Amino acid sequence: MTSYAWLIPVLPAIAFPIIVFITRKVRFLSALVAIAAIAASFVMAVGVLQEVFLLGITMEHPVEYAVPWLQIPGLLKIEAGILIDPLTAVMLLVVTLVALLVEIYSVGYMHGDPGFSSFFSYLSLFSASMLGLVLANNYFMIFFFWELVGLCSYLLIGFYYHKPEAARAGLKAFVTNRVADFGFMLGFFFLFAMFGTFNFRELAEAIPGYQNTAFLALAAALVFIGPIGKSAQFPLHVWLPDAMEGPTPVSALIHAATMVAAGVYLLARAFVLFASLPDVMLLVAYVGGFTALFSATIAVAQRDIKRILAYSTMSQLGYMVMAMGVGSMTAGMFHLMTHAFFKALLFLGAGSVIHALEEQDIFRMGGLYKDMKVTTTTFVIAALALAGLPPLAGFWSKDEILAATFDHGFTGLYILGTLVAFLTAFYMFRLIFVAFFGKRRAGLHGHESPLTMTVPLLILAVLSVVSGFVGTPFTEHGFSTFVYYGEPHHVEPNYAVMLISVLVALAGIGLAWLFYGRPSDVPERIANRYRSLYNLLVNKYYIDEIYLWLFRRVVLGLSEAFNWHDRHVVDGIFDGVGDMTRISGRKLRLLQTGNLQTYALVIFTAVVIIALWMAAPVFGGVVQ
Amino acid sequence: MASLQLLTVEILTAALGLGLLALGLLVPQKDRRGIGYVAAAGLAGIMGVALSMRDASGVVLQGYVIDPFGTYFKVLFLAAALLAAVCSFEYVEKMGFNQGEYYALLVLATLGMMILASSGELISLYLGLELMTIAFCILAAYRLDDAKSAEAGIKYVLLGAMSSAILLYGLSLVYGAGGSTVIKEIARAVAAGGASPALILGTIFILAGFAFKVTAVPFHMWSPDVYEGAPTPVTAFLSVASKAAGFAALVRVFFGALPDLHNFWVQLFIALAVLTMVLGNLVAIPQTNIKRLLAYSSISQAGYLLLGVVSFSVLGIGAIMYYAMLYVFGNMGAFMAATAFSNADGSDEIRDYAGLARRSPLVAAVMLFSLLSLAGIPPMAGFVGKLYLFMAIISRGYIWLAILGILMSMVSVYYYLQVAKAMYLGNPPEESQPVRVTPGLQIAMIVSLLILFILGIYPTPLTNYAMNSAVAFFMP
Amino acid sequence: MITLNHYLALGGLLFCIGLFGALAKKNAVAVLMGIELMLNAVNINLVAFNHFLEPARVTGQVFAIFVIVVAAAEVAVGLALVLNIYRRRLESNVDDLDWMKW
Amino acid sequence: MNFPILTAIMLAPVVGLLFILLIPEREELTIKITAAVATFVSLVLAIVAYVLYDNGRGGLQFLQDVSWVPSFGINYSVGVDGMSMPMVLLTAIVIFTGVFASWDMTKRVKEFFIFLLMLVTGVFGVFISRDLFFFYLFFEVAVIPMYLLIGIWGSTRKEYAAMKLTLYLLVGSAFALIGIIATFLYAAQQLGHATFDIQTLAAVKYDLGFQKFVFFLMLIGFGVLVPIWPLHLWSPDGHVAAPTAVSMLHAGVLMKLGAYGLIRVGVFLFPEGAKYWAPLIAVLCIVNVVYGAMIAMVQKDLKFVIGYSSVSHMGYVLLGIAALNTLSLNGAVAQMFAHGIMTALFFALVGNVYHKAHTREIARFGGLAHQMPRVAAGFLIGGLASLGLPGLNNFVAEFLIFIGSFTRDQSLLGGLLSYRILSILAISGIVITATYVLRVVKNTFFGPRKPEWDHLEDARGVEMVPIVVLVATLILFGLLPSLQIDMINSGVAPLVAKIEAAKAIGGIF
Repeated sequence: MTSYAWLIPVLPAIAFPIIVFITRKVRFLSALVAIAAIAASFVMAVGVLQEVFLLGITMEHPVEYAVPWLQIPGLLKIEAGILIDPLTAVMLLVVTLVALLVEIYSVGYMHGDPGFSSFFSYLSLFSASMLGLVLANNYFMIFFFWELVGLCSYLLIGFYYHKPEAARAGLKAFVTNRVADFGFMLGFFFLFAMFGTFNFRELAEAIPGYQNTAFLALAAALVFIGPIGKSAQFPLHVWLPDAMEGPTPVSALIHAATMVAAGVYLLARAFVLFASLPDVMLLVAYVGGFTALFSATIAVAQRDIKRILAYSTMSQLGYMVMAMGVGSMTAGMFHLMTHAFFKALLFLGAGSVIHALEEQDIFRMGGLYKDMKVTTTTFVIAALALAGLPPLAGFWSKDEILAATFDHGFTGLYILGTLVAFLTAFYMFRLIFVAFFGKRRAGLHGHESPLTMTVPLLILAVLSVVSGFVGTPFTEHGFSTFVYYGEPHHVEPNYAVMLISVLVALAGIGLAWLFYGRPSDVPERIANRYRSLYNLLVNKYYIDEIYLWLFRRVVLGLSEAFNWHDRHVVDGIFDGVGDMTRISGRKLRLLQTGNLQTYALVIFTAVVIIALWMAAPVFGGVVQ
Repeated sequence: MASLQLLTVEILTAALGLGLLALGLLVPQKDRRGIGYVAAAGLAGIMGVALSMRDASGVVLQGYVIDPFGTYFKVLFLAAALLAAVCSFEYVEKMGFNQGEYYALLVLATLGMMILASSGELISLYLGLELMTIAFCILAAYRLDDAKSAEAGIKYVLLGAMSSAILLYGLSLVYGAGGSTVIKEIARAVAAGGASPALILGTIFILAGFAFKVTAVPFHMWSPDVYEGAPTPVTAFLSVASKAAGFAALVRVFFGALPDLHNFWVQLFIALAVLTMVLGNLVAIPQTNIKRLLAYSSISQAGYLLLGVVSFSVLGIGAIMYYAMLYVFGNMGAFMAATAFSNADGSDEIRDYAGLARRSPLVAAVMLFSLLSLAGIPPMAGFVGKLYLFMAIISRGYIWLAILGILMSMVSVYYYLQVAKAMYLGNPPEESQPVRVTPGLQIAMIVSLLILFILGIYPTPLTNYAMNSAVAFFMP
Repeated sequence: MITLNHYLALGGLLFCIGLFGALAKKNAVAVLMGIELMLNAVNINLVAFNHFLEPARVTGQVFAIFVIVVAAAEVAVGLALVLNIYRRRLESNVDDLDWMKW
Repeated sequence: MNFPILTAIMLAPVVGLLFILLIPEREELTIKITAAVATFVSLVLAIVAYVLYDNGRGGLQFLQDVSWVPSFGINYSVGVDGMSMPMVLLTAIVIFTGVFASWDMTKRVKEFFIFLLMLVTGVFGVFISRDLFFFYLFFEVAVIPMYLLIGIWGSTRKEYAAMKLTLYLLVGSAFALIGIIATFLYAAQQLGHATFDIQTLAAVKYDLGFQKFVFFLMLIGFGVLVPIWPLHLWSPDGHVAAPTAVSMLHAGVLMKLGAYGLIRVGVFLFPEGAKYWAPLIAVLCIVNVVYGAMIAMVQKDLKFVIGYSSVSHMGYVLLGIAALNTLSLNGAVAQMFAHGIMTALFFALVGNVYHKAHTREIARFGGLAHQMPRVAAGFLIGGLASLGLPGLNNFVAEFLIFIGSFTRDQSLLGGLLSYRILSILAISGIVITATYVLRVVKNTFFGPRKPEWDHLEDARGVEMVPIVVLVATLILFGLLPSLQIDMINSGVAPLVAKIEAAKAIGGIF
C-alpha cells in the first residue's frame, strides 16, 4: 500500500479539475466526486497506517519513494517524493478523516449556495495540497504544498467574495502567511546553502555533525517563522480570527483541524534541526506558550461564536508549539491529533448553530439545547474534551504536554499552561452557558440540522472521546512509542499534574457557571470596573490596529513617496534632458537670421577662427 | 581615342543638356511635357553607360581622372538627377513655362558634378563646381512667381560666389605652395616640402569652400533658406547631389593632394562634424515646414558623412560612398513624397500632413520609410550606411564621436517621428480628398522605397561596389 | 624690388577690401561688386605665383582667365536675379531678403 | 532536418503581412483571420521546434547559414539554443494570443495587423539570430512599429508615451550598437578576419579594460529594455498607453529582448566585464524589485499596476543575471518566459475589461467577479503566478533565481553587503507582490455587485483563446518544470563554463 501512497493526494487533485471543468453545472455530481475522492484517500490512509504497523516502519526506518521533478545536474536535485513514517501515517489518517467528514457535512451546510460546486472543488484542491504537504519528503515539496494550502485557505476564506470583509480577510490571511513563508523560504535556503539538499533524511544525517551552530540556529529560527504564520502564533496570528469569514466547514477543516496544524507538523518534521539547538527550542517554547495565554485571554471577551473558537484554536496551537519547544514532539503531535477531532467538532457544531440561526453572536442566542439536541450534546462533549476533563481525548493530550513541560523543567511555562487550561475551560463554558442554555432570545428559533450534518458530528464526538486512549500514560505501545523523536519513551503518569489540571478545568467551568450559568450582572460589573483591560481584550490588544497603521502609514506612505519620486524626480530628470534638447533647438534656430550678410560674416569668422587656431601654438596649432 | 572613350559619360551628358535646350526651343508649348520624358530617358540611358564602365580607369589630359570612385559618384548623380526629373514632371508643368531650360539646367548641373567628382586638377575642379553652382542658382530661382524662390536664388548666388572666392583663394595658395594645379603633383610637393604657412592657410580656405558645398556647420547657413525657397524637386536634387559632389571633390583634394597633412585637417573635420551633427539635429526639432526640416536634417546628414572623412581610411571612404548613395534614395524619397503632397495640396507645412496615411498610404509610407532610412533605423538602408560610418570612426578610436553621432541620430528620430505622428496619428481634415499621385512619380517613389528596403536587408552588392571603388581610390 | 610677397600682400588686401564690401554694402549690386574684387584678388595671386614659381608654364594665367570668365557668368546670373527681386519688391537691399529664416 | 524551421517561424508573419497588404481594408474579418493563421503557423512551428530540440545534445540547433555581406563577415545565420528556444516559443504564444486579444479591434484594422506582424517579425529575428548584425537589425525593427501601434491605437497620453518609449529604446540601442561595433573591430583585429558570428566572437580573448567598457555599454543598451532602474520609466507609461496586443507583446516579449541581449551578447562575450559590473546590477535590481513593487501598490490604474509589476519582476531576471551562476541564470531565463506569459495574460484580461468598461480605474471597479467570473478567474491565476505560487511557471523561475543568488558567496562593499543580503531583499519582494496583486484582485473583482457594470459581458468565444492558452502554459510549465529547465540548462551550461573560465576579478564594489 505504501508504494501507492502517492495516490492519496493525487485522487483529490484529480477531483479538482473534474469538478471545475465537467461537473460544475451538476451540483450533486460535484459533491459526489469530491467525497468519493477523499473517501478513497481515507481508505488508503487507513491502509498505509495498517501497513506501517505491519511492516514495522518506524521513525528511524521510514519508507521513501521519489521521482526527480527538477534537476540541474550537479547543483540541484528536487524530487517529487513521499516519505512514510508513523508521523506521516497519523497525519494522513487525521487529515483524510476530518476532510471526509467535513465534506459530507458540507453537502448539508452548503446546500443551496450558488458556489456549491466551486466549494467542493476548492475543498478537493485543499485536501490534495494538505495531503501532499504531509507526504512530502523534502523542504521544497513541503513548501510547494505549504503555499498551495495557503492558496486554498485564501480562496475559501474569500469564498463569499461579495462580502467585503470576506475578501479582506482572505487577503489578510494570504499576505500574513506570505510574510511567514518568506522566513521559511530563507530558512531552508540557508539549509540548502549549508548542506546542498532539501531532502529530510539527508539533512537529518548531515545536521547533527554540523559545526557552525550559529548559522544553523539562524536557519532554524527562520524556518520557525513558517509555523508562526501558518499556525497563527504571535505575532503573525492576526489572520486567523478574520479567517472565520469563510464558510464554517472551511473553518473546521482548514482553520482548526488541518492547515493551521501544518506549522506544528513542520516543526515535527524538522525536529532534528531544532532538537540540537536549545536556544531556538526555547524561542519556540516561549512563542507557543505566550500565544496560548495571549489568545486565551482574548477569547474570554469575544462575542462571536466562531471567533471564540478561532482564538481557542490559536491557544491550542500555542500548546502544541510549546510542546515542540520543550522537546516533546510526541505530546505536540498527540495534541494535534485529538485537537483536530474535537476542534473540528466544535466548529461543525457552531456551523450547525449558524446554519439554523444565521447568527454568530452568542449573546443573541440562548436555550438552543431545546431545539438542537444532537448539536448541543456533541458540542458539550467537544468542549469538555477541550477543557481537558478526563477521560476525554483532550485531557490525555493536554496532560501530556503539561507533564512534558513540567518534566523538562520549564516550571514557568507549566504554570502558564495551567493558567491557559483554566481560561480555556472558562471561555468554552461561557460560550455554552450563554448560547446553548439559559433563556431563548426573541426571534431566533433553532432547528436541528439534517443528517448529513449531524452524522459527522456524532462520529467526531465519538472520536473526541476515544482518540485520547491511544496515548494515555497507561497505554502500552501507545502513541509515544509510535511517533517520537530520538528514542521512544513511555511517559510515566504524573498524577499531580493530572490532578491540578482537572481541578483547574473544573474551576474554570464553575466560574463560567457562576458568571453565565445563571442570571448575573457580575460579568458586566467586572467589565465596567476594569474597562480599559476589557477594551484591550475585546480589541485583541490592538494588534490589528497597529498592523493597519504600519501598513497604511509606513508601507503605503513609503510607496507613495516612491511613486512621487519616480514620477517627478526620475522622470523629471529624463524628461528634463528631452526638454533641454528641444529648448536648445528652439534657441539655436534663432542664429539663422535670414540675412545673407550675417551668413557670410559667420563663414568668414569661422575661417578666421580656424586660421588662428591653427596658427597659434597655444591652441594646439600645427604651425610653429 | 581611348581617352575620349573614357569621357563617354560626360560627353553624353553634355550632349543631352544641350539637346534638351534646343528641344525646348523647337517643341511647341503644349508638347513640352515630353521634354521631361526625354530628359529622364536620357539620364537613365547615361546611367546605364556609366554603370557599364564602372571598372574603367585612366587619366585624360593629365588632370581628368576616370576611376571607379568617380564613376560611382557619377552613377549617384545620375540616379539623383533621374529621380529629380521624374519628380519634376508635374511640378514644372504647373509652373507652365521653359521646360526645356529647366531640364537642360538639371542635366548641366549634373555634368558639373561629374566634372567635380572626376577632376584631378584644380582648374577643372573649379569649372565643374561653378557649372554646378550657376545651374543651381537659376534652378533655385526658377519659380518666378514666387518671392521665396527668388530670395533663395539670390542668396545662393551671392553666398555661392563668396564661397567660390574663398575656395579660389585657397586654391591659389595651394597652387602657389605646391607649384602645380594637378593634385598628384601637389601631393608630391607637399610630401617633399612639408607644411608651409601658405599651404595651411590654403587648406583652411579650401576646407571652408567645400564645407559650404556640403553644408557643414558653420558654413551651412545658406542651405535652409535656399532649400525652403527653391522648387521642391530642385531642393531634393540640390540636397543630395550637390552635397555628394562636394564630398567627392573634398575627398579627392584632401585625400589626394594633402594626405600628409591629415593629422592637421582631421582635427578641423572633427570640429565640423561635431558642430554639424549637433546643430543640424537640434535646430531641426522645432521646424514646422517639411522642406526646412529636411534642410536641417540634410545638414545633420553631412555631419555623419564627415565622420567618414575624419576616419581617413578606406573604410571611411567606402562608408561615405555607400551612405551618399542611400542618402540619395532616402532624401529623394522624402522629397518626392513632399512633392506629391504639395502637388495635391500646395502646402509644405507639416501640420497639413495630418492624416496623410489615410489619404494616401503610399505617400505616407514613402515619407515614413525614407525618413527612417535617414535616421538609420533598420531594416532601412540608412542603418547599414551609418553602421559603416560608425565602424570607420570607431576603428580609428573615436568612440566618443560615434556615441555622439548615434545619440544625435536618435534625436533625429524624434523630429522624423513628428512627421510620422502627423501622417499616421493625426486625423485628416474634413472634406479632404485622397492625394492623387501621377504614375511616373508613383513608380519613382516605389522604386526608391524598394531600393531602401533591399539595400537595408541585403546590402551586399552596393557594399561591394562602394568598398571596391574605395579600395581602388585609396591604393591605385 | 617687388617680390612675390608684395603681390600676395596686395592680393590679400584686395581680398579683404572685397570682403568688406560684400559684408557691409546693403545694395545687392554692390555686394556683387565686392565679390568681384575678391575674385580679382585671387587672380593676382594666381598670376603672381605663376610668374615667380614656374614662369615656364602658364597654368596660373590660364586659371586666372577661367576665373574671369566664370565670374562674368556668375555676375550675369546674379544681376538677373537682383533684377527679378527688384521688379518684385522694388528694392535691392539685401537686409530685406529675410523672408525665410530660423 | 533540412527544413529551415526557424526562418519559417520568422517569415510566417511576413507572409501574413504581405497577404494583408492585398486585402481591402473593409474586409476586417479576413484580415484578422489571416493574422491569426500566420501567427498560428509560427506557433505550431515553434512548438515543433521546441519538441524536436535535443536537450541532451544542447548547443545551437536548427542551424541555417547564408553568406550575406562577405566583406564584413555578415552572415544570415540562425539557430537556437536552450536559452533562445523558450524565447521563440514565448514570442509565438504571446503573438498568437495577442491577435485574439485584438479581435474586437475596429479602428484601422489593416494597418494595425500590418504593424503588429512587422513588430513580431523583428522579435523572432532577434531570438533566432546567431549573427550580431542581424541580431541588432531585428532588434531595431521592432521599435518603429511599436511607436505607431501605441501612437495610433493607444490610450492615456499615447503620443507622449509612444515617443518616450521609442526614444528610450533607441538611445539604449545606440549604446549597444557602439558596443557591438567595438567588439566587431576588436575581434576582427584579433582574428584577422571580419565576423559578426556570436560564437566566433565569444572565442576571442578581450582584454579586461575593453570588457569593462563594452559590457557597460551593453548594460545601458540592453538594460533600458529590461528595464533596469532608473532607465525604466518608458515601460509603465508605454504599457499603459499601448493597445492590448501591443502591451502583451511589449511586456511579454520586448522586455525579454533586453535581458536576452544582456545575457547573449553581454555576459556571453564579456564574462569578465560581467563579473565587474555584476554588483551594480545586483544592487539596481533590488531597487527594481522592491521599489517597483511598492510603487505598483499605490497605482490607481490597472495597467499601471501591471506596468510597475513588470519592472519589479524583471528585477528578478536581473538578479539572476547578476548572480552569474548556473542556477540563477537558469532561473533568469525561465523567469523571462514565465513573466512573459503571465504579464501577457494580465494585459489580455485588462484589455478585455477596458474594452468593455472604458475605464481602468481600480476605484471604480469592485465585484466584477459577479459579471465576469472567467476574467476574474484568469486574473486571479495571473496574480497567483505573479506572486510566485507553486504550481505555476513563475514559482520555479523565481525559486531558481533566489536559490542561485542566495548560494552565491560573495561579499560586496568590503563585507557590508553580500549577494545573500541582496537576495534576501529581493525575496522580500514576494511579500510586497502578494500584497499589491491580491489587493488589486480584491478591489477589482471582489466585493458586492455593482449594478453599474451589469452590462459587461464575460469573456467568451475567441476572447477565451488568450486566457486558456496562457493559463495552460503557466500551469504546464509550473507542474512539469523539467520540460523547460532541462532545455534552458543545456543553453546555460556553456555560458557558465565561460564565466567560470574567466579570470576571477573583483566587482565594481
